[in-house]
Amino acid sequence: MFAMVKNVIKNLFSRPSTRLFPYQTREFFPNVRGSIDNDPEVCIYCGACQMRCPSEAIVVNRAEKVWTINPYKCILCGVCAQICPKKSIAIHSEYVHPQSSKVKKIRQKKVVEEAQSHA
Amino acid sequence: MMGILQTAATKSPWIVHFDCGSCNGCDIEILACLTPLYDVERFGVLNVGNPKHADILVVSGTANYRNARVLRNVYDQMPWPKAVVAVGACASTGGIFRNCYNTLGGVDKVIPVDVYVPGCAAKPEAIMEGVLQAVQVLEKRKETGETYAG
Amino acid sequence: MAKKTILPFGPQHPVLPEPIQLQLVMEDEIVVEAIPAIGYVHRGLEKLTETKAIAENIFVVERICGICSFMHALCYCQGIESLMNITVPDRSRFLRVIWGELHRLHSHHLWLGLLADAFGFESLFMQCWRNREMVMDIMEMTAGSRVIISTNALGGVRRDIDSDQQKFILNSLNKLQEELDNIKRVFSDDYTVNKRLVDVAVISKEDAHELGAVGPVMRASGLSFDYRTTGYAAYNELDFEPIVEQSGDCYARMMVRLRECYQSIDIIRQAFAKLPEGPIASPVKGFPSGEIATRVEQPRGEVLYYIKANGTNHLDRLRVRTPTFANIPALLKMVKGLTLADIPIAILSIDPCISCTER
Amino acid sequence: MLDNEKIIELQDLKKETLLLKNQGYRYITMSCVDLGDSFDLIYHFDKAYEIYNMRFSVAKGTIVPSLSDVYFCAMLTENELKDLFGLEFSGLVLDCGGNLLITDEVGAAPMTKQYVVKAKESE
Repeated sequence: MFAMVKNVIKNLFSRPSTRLFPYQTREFFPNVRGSIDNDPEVCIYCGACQMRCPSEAIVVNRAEKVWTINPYKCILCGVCAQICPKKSIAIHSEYVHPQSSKVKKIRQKKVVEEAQSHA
Repeated sequence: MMGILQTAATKSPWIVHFDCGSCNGCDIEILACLTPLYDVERFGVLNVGNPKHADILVVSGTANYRNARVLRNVYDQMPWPKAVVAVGACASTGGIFRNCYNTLGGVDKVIPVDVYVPGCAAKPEAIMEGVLQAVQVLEKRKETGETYAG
Repeated sequence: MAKKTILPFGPQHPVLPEPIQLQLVMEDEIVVEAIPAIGYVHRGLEKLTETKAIAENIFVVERICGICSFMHALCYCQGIESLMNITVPDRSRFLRVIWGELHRLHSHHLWLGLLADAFGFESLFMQCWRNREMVMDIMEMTAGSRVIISTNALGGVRRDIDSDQQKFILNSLNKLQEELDNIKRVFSDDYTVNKRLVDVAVISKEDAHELGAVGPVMRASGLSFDYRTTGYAAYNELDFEPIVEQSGDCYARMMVRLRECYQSIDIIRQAFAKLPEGPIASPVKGFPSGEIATRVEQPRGEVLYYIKANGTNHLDRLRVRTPTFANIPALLKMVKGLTLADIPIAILSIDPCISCTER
Repeated sequence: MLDNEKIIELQDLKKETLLLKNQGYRYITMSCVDLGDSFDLIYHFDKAYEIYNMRFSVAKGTIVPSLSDVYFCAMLTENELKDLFGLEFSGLVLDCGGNLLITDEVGAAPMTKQYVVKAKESE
């Protein structure tokens, strides 16, 4: 009985153990794998990431210098960033937000745009 | 973000979770959403076992020939309006298992999907955001009186 | 003579997070036989590994199961490394032990929570999962992802744990141990918990051996078998004993896992105390050839990988025998004679991981 | 060649297994490798942390005696290999008829070399 009272008092005055998402978004730890991005100006479009991607999420068009990733195929293993010869692929800790269609992320030399291409 | 919360607060959507061939990674993150650290019950979201009670179907994993029938069954039993959230890379496109012999690809090959949550495994924050987006879809369907489409 | 009925249990059942079906042959409320119907999660992963490159396969085998993903990758890497005669640096051997034990901790907490949920103890379920989040935070901080951590690589590990992180981990583990003391009291002494677990779904020592049970199911029946004692990774330099219980019922299986939580915390502390400095990965050149059967102890028991390589970048055959697959015959035996209401507890007591079983 | 391996003949399988069982070996699993026109079957056993392997080759289409009456737990593995490789076993105590893991839509024996996985359309 006494133990319970102690528990009640402790829980009344302690902070909630819940993370109050989405009222407060928490700070992610550094080096968390959330989303993958490419710097189109640094990238040399060699296609090494496309070759090594285990789930074939990256497509590189060498002729037109377009780098495309499908975040809905990506398994966030981080191999592409590890092997990139120019280190132009970066992993951000911010996760990819849910969407109602499978939008691919396209990075193109000079023009940076989020193209809407449906599956 | 506050807009989503406003709509979410007006209704208490119940979810039913169906695992169709996922590696458990997304499943345990969905369960983690229900437990104290993330606690979706704050928005009235409750995980139920009976599809007839549920408004939102949360699916993880790739569809295969055997569970496609079960998935379709669970989906058909849910009353209209309903929404479907596909959690994880596998449920969206098939992920790394896309080219296995026993998979069909994403769950959208079997049932219509409203919200896709990327990630492998999807983070609890992303799953919660996906569920809250599905609530918006539900609200819209209720207002427009959209009828059963699939 | 009561009439026999066949009752399908699953695949979509509130107690089971994953789809498995047991066709229960019932005589009134008593189960006389159980027939498994699996295949709802089968993906065909073994075939996929034959088409992917050897290094890519690590990410494939990690996704056999999201709960013990690190151990799957560890077993695969150890197999390929011994085929190629690679010596792994000392530091990475210890790091592998640390991540492995963290996975065991989070897996056992997850299971304890699900068990509490299965016998209707909602608040205990929440308590276990709250504690588990401490381990998940450690995972996210050290490896960058919460469940599938992808830190294993051929020849070592991909990430290091620095001294700040080490302090954070040890602090968290101290807190976790305090919390564990609280839930241990409930699990071991509570009247309702004992009523639901003691003498339910008993499996004898002889049966456990003959039916090929592994892991906590085997150890709860009085057989001392823990593959970690053979000393793979850095386990040969750490001090621990396999945890064995005698009674072979659900309570014993629960106690084995609960005590293994303490053991894991202890092993992680020892590993940090002995963690040597140095590189975390050795270079890997060339491709393996030959055959090997390699084993690792997972939270659910021993896993066996049979690898056949042919000197190219693709494997000839990869065969995985996961612990739950080995425990299903024991499950079929232990549900005989139970009442229908005890079936969920009996199924959960082997800690079923269906995505492991069916791959 | 695995460590601690013994190559046996098909007709000795039951005899050898009974011998192992009497010595207190635990059945782990069996593996099957497709060699083109034949299958390599490897049985893995364990005693006191030591693995013991038994291997033999069978031509495709041969009926292999089932071990499920010696070790009941061999039943699941044999059913699995029946599904995936199209192996036939005589005397299975519980026969799922090739539908333990896969359904008929997949086609027969998907793990064999001649089975080609249908490419899914990319999105």
